[in-house]
Parts: sequence; C-alpha cells; structure tokens
Amino acid sequence: MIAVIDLFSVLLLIAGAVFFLAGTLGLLRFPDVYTRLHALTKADNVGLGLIIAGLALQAESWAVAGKLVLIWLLVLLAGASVSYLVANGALKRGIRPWKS
Amino acid sequence: MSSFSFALAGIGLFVLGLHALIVHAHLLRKILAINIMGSGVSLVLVALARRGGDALPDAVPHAMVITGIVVAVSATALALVLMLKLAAETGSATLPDDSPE
Amino acid sequence: MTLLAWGFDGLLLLGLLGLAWKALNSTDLFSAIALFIAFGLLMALVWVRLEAPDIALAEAAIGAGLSGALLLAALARLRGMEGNVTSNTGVEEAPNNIDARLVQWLSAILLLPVLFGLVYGVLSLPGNAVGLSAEINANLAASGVSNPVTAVLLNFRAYDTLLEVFVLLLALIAIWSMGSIQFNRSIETIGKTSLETTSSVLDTLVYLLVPVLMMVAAYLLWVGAHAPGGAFQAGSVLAAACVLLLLAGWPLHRLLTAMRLRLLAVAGPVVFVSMAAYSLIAEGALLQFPPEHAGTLILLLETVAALSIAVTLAALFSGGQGQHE
Amino acid sequence: MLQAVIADSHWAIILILLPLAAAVLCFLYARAANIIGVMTLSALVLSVAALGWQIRETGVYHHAIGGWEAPLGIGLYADGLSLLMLTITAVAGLGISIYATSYFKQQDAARFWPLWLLLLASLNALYLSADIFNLYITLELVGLAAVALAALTGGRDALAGAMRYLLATLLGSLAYLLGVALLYHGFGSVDIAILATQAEPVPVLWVAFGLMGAGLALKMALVPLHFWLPATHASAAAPVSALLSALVIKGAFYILLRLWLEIFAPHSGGAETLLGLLGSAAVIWGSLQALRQTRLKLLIAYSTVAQLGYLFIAFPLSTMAGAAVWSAAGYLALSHALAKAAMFLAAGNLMRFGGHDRIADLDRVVQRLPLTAGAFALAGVSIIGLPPSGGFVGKWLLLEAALTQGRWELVVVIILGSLLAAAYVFKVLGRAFTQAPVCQKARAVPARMEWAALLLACGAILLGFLAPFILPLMDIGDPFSASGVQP
Repeated sequence: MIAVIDLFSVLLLIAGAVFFLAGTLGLLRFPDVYTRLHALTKADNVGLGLIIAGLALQAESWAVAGKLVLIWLLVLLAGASVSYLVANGALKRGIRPWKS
Repeated sequence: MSSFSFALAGIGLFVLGLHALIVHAHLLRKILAINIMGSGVSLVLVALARRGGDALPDAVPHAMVITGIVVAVSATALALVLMLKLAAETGSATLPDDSPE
Repeated sequence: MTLLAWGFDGLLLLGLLGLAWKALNSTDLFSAIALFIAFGLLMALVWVRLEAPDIALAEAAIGAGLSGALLLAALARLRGMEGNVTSNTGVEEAPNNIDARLVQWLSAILLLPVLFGLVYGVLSLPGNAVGLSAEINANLAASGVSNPVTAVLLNFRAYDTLLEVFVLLLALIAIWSMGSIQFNRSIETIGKTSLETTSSVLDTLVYLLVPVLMMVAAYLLWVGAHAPGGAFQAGSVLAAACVLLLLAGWPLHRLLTAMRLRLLAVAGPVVFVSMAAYSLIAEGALLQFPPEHAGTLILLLETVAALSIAVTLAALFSGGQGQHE
Repeated sequence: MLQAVIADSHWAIILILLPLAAAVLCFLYARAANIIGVMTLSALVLSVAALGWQIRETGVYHHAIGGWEAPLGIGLYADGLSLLMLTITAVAGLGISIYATSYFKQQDAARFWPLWLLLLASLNALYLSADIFNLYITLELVGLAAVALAALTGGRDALAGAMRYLLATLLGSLAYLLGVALLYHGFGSVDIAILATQAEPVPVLWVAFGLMGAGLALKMALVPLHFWLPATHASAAAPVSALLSALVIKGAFYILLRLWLEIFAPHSGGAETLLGLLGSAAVIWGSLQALRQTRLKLLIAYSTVAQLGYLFIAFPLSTMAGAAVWSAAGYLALSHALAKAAMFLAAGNLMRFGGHDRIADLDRVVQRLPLTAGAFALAGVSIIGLPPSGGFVGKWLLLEAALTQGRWELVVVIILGSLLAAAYVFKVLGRAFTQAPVCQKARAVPARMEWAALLLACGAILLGFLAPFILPLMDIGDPFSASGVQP
C-alpha cells in the first residue's frame, strides 16, 4: 500500500518537474515578454500543482496537506495577477507582441 | 555534504563580493557586493556550527545571523538613499574621482 | 541517499556562487537586481538545508524580499531622475578598456592570498564544533520560550536585540535627516499610473493578499515562542503588506501621518528600553525576566517590536519622506 | 549614604540607556532638541565621574545582562581603559554639543541631535561591552550614525565623502564579523574574557586577527587604508568633523587595543612590528600631506591620519614595557580628542567668519577672532607635543620607552612627526597674523562657538598638569597587563 502511494507521488513529482522544465525552456527560448509569460505561468502553475499533489500524498496529516494546497492557491493568485501586471506594463510601454 | 563546503562557499561569496566592491564603479553594484559579502559571512557563521555530525543545532549563530540580516537591510536602505542623493547632486551614481582640494 | 544529498548540496552551492557572480557582473542593473533577489531565495534554501528555518524565513522576507524591493525602488528612482542619460541608467559601461581590465585582473590576483588565507583558516578548524547548544538547552526552561533561537534573541542575548532595533530606528532617522529627494517619478506615481488601468486586478490582489499577510504575521509572531518565527519575521511580513499597499497606490501616508509614523517607529525601541530599565530596578539586572513571566514579557516585547519593525521597514522603502509635517 | 548610593548604582548602564532615551525624545520633540541634548550630555559627564569614583573604590564594574553569565549571556565591563574612553567621549562630546547649539539652525539641530545622541549611546555601549559580537552591533551603530552625520550638510562633497565612508565602514564591519565567526568557532565563545583564556596560537586565531585588524584599521583610516578619511572629515559640518575625528575613530582603536591586550598579544607572531611600521608610515605620510594642503579643514583631517599613527607606534614598544606604553597611547588618544575637536571647531568658526577655509586668505584672524586663533594655537601646542600640554605627556612617555628600548627608528619617527606637526600648525598661525592681499568680508561668530573651541583647547593643555591624577585612573583593573578582564 505504502509502496503504491510512494510510486504515485514520485510520478507526480517527476511530472511536475517536467512541466517546470518546459516552462523554463519557454522562458529562455521564446521571443518576447508575452510569450515568455505565457510559457512560464501556465507551465509552472501546473507543475507546482503536480508537485504539491505529490508532496501532499506524503504528508503526515490532513492539516499539512491542506497547507500545501493553500500554498498552491496563493502562488496561483500571485502568479496570475503579477503576470497580468507585467504584460499590461509592457503593453503600456509600447512593447508590441511578437509576430512571426 | 560536509559543513565545511558550505563554509567555503561562504568564503567564496565574501571574496567575490570584495572583488566586485573594488572593481565596479556603480554604487548600486557596490551595495549589492556588500550584501553578498554579508551573506557569505552569515554562511560561515552558521555552517561551521554544524561541524562533526548531528549535534543539536547551535542557536547562537542563528540569532546572530538574524541580527546581521536586519543590520544589512538597514545599511542597504541608508546606502541607497545616499546614492540617490549623490546622483541627484552630481548626475551620476558613481563616486566622483577627484578629492575636494 | 547521501549521494543524492551531496549532489543536491553541490548544485545548490554552485548555483549560489554562480548567481552571485552573475548578479555582480551582469551588464544590466535591472538583471543584476533580479539575480540578486534569486540569490536571496537560494540563500533561503541553503538555510533550510543547514536546519536554520528561522534564518530562512528572515532571509526570504527581508534579505530577498524587502532588500529586493528597496533596490528596485532605488533603481526606478535613479532612472526617473533627470540629467543622467547614460552613466547610471541601465547598462553600465562594460570594462572593455585596458585600464579597467587591468584593475580587474590586478585586484583578482591581489585577492587570491586573501582567499587562500581564509580557506586555510576555515579548514584548520577542528572537526567538531565548539558551540553553546548545551548551555542553551540547559537554560531553555528558564527562558520562557521553547524555540532556542527566540530564547537567544529575546532572553539570553536580548541586549543585542535591543541595540538591533535601534539600528533600524537609526537607519530611519538617518534617511529622514537627509531630507526628501526630488524625483520626477517617485514610487507613488509609478503606483498611480499602473492604478489607472489595472486597478481591478491589483486591487483584488491587494484585497486578498493583505489580510492573508496580516494573518501570517500574527501567526509567525505567536508561533515564534516554540517554532521558527518571531518578531523580525512577523515584522517583515507585515512590512511586505505595507509595501504592497504603497505600490498599489493606497494613500497609506494619510493614515500614518508623520507623528503617528514616528510614534509607531519608536514604540519598539521605547518598550525595549523601558523594560531594560524596569528589570534593572526590579530584578537587579538589565533585561532580566523572571522565568515565570518571561514568556508573557517576551511576547509583549515581540508584538510591539514587530509593529515597529514593520512600520520602519515600510518607511525605509518609501524613502525620504516624513520630514515634512 | 551618598557614597553607598554612588557605589551601588549602575552608572555604566545609565551611560547607555540615557542617551538612547534622549535620542528618541529628540526625534519626537524636535523643538526641544538643543535643551534635551545639552542636559543629557551634562548628565553623562556626571555619570562618568560617578562611574570613575565607583570603580576606583570598588574595583572594576561587571554586569551580567539578563542575569546570564558568559558564555551564554553578554557582559558589561568597565575598567580604567573603558573609563578613559568614556571620559573622552563625554567631555569632548559636551564641548562639541555646546558648540552645536549655536552652530546649527533650529531646523538642522532637529536633524543633528537624534543622530548624535544615538552615536553617543553606541560609543558608550562599545566601551562597556565585553562581548565581541555585541561589539559588532555597536560598531555598526557607530558607523551608520557617523555616516548620517557626515552627510548632514548635503552638497556634493559631503555626500560623496559620506558615501565613501559608508562603504569603508561597512566593509570594515564585515571583515570584523568574519573574524568574530572564526573566533567563535575556534574557541566556542564570543566573550572576551573567555576567549582570553581559551585562545591558542593556531591558524584560525591569526586569520581572525588579520580580518579584525584589517577591518578596524580601515575604520580607523590607518595608512594605507586612509583614502576615505580626509574628504569625509573635511567636508562635514564643523561639529560633525570634530565628532568624527575626536571620538568616532577612537571607538575602532579601543576594540583593536582591547582584543590585542586580551586575546592576540600573547600569540602575536610579529604583528606588532607590522602595526608599528604602518603607524610610522601614517605619522610621516599624514604629516607631509597635511603640510601641503591649502585648505584648513583638509590640513586638520590629514593631521588626524598622522596623529593616529602614534597610537600604532605603541604596539612594537609594548612588548618590552607594556603598561607604560599603553598609558602613553591612552594619554595621546585623550589629548588628541580634545585638541582635534578644538581645531575643527576653530576651523568652523573661521569658516563662519570668512565663508571659506583657504589657509592663504586667513587675513589677520588673530586680531579679528582672538579667541578662535587662541584655541587653534593651544590645540596646536598639544598636537605638536610641546610642554606643558597633554600631547607632550603622551609623546614624552612614548619617546622615553623608545629611547630605553633603543628603538632609534621609532625615536626618529616620533620626533620627525612632531617637527612636521609644528610646521603645519605654524603655517596656519603664520597666515593668521598676516594680511591677505584682498580684504575679506566677515560675519560675526557667536561667542559660545568661540568659547567652546577655546575651552576644549585649554582642556588639552590642562591635561599636561593632570597627568599624575589621570594616569593612575587608567590602571584600575590592570587593563594593560596580560590578563586584565576577569570573567
């Protein structure tokens, strides 16, 4: 039983890491601020969600799992708002979205 | 990893910061350099307390480092305002070369 | 498993040194600060690895968070200043001429003996730490708290902390003594311009986050007695809430008039000094707390100190104001 | 009854808490800053006197803060050496404070006083601390307050000077703190007395001393780390220049001396020779630089660099004749504080008077500002080391030690430094008698400012007569012997 839970959480953690990797790659490789934001926030929010899920499986109590989920929600809130603010600021400074 | 390697990383940060403090002219970089040197000292202070295995963590260096962090942010705030005042006065955020002779 | 830990620590330390190097040598000042903030976060991770969660909290909140905000605000003000087109906006002239290169290499060579000396000094230390953890544990019961770091900060070495809250106050007084600086784009106007179009998103964020931050601060303050946390961590989280409000263009200065701000800023130092004087008279030693009341006294001290720390840090962020009454 | 009260009171703690409270009060009620400040300084002078009486009667003062003895807690400690430094601070501080009440306009006084009172509290805390980490915090407090004071006048020169000073002082503190870290991990304590018993001649001790020595030397502007001092001290407001030169630098020297005496001297490994060399270089180089200055305040600032060198000449001499040489250094520090404060205040008067401090254009100030010229001349007598001044006593004791030990190179340096000092003092005085080619417009100087400078200078002279009373006081608790601090 424990082994199954461990396996699940390892899989979730690895999946999360893959999402983070993808997001970081996007940050490094994408052409402008908007596409980078897009890559970063989307991939990282999911990646963090997966990692939180993986860790929550290992949590000792429901309270700890709840705190972990709370962290995810806070990061979602902050990430979404800040990426909106960054994009908006960039638009107002006259940075045009990239077109191929 | 042994606590010595953390302490050596602290020494590395100290010397890196010192180098940057000497060679960079821009005051903002000098302020960053001082901060990084401070982090290096903190690292030495805490890491060396863990030599020799899993003894209880020594709280005295921990308290000292928290004090050090507060002192560092105070000094940084003062340095930044001084830099801005100087830039407003001279038009450049670097130290003027000439002495006031 | 140990191999994994070794690898992790190795990567962590290499990343730390690499980030420090990049932060100090990147050509653009904004990236330098961004890298410095990342450096601070990595430092917090290092503190966790060194089993120093109290420092990790303080580093993340003050070292990376507030210092980063201070640096970014200063950079924004620097760029907003008139009459300095190239020398201090953004890209610093890279050290490409021969002289600067020479200075770089010369100082690097001169620092090598320093580096070797320091490394030699550290490595010459005996393999077993000689600390005070045994002494602390023996006296922890009498300190009034069960978190050893809080016991050191607020009881065994409370005098250090008394002087430390005066360091903060001194920084504030020093900055105010320099008068206000003429910016044509201060932090307030940056906040306002973004407010015009983005008010709904920013406001929602502030409405949601500030209460959470206040709750976190109160929790950190309370939990500091027996777990990681305490006045400095709580104060800096509260200060972060104030900074958020300032950035969102809230007229915080209308709520905190000059005199109120002053009173709040000195409250912590004043309570500390009064308690020092009182304990000297009543108990016979400076900052001596009778063990049965020590817990309560420390909590009182920490609460007032946290408020003062928060207000002072936020005032340091908003810079040379407050002089005009 | 009264004696019992004086003997049992915690004067040392009053010296720390009172100025802290007064600083807060000045910060809140800026209007009363002058009155609060001068009253505080007067109370501090009395407290120092009471502390002196207390430790003379009952021996060294020791207080375990929080009731926790070292190594867990922090100790306060006062012996003859601490008393000497506290006295310098209180007496010179009072003179400068009285001067400041006239010098600053109401608005500037509100900015000056909280910073100066915090500086005062931190200096007192520094001289009373028996714990090297606690000393680090006091060092930072002293440094930040001094920087803010140096920047008080605003303007390009003062701000650049303050910025340079800030970077130097922060760097110095960090080096010192790294030394503290190494000492703590080498010997398991930050208490000076415990370190004194635990210290062994191992590499970490030398590395720690190198770091702390370099950091403190930077704060003290020991040649070749003096690059920041002249511009900073010359561009600050007159009372601030006096504070920086007379008092702030002594704080770093005290820590170096204390650490040396207690921890490092038995395992020095020849470091005293290096310190003596640097001190000699400082005496010669600082004096020569002072001689070629055209502005009075820069001249006085370089003179500080030179006079500090004398304190370091005591290091190589102390191995043979410890107590006598350190008494000489202490006496030099004391008389330099009074004389240098008087000089900077006199320079402030001249700047107020003529609107400039160009030495060539002093234009007969002897007739027009006789008290100020007198103050400068008397302070100069002590700086040169002519009898019967306090500077003479200090330099004579130092010279005597060098002669008896046959250290002829140091004898030459000591005498040469005095001759050069005579040259730059008389260069100023000579100009003060002669008429400038262009007649200068002049502003009135408040009498209080003139008298404050003159009284401090008189104090420096008077020290020459007080030596038989003051020298024994310095020996309370035997600070200059191998193991002074008792746990």
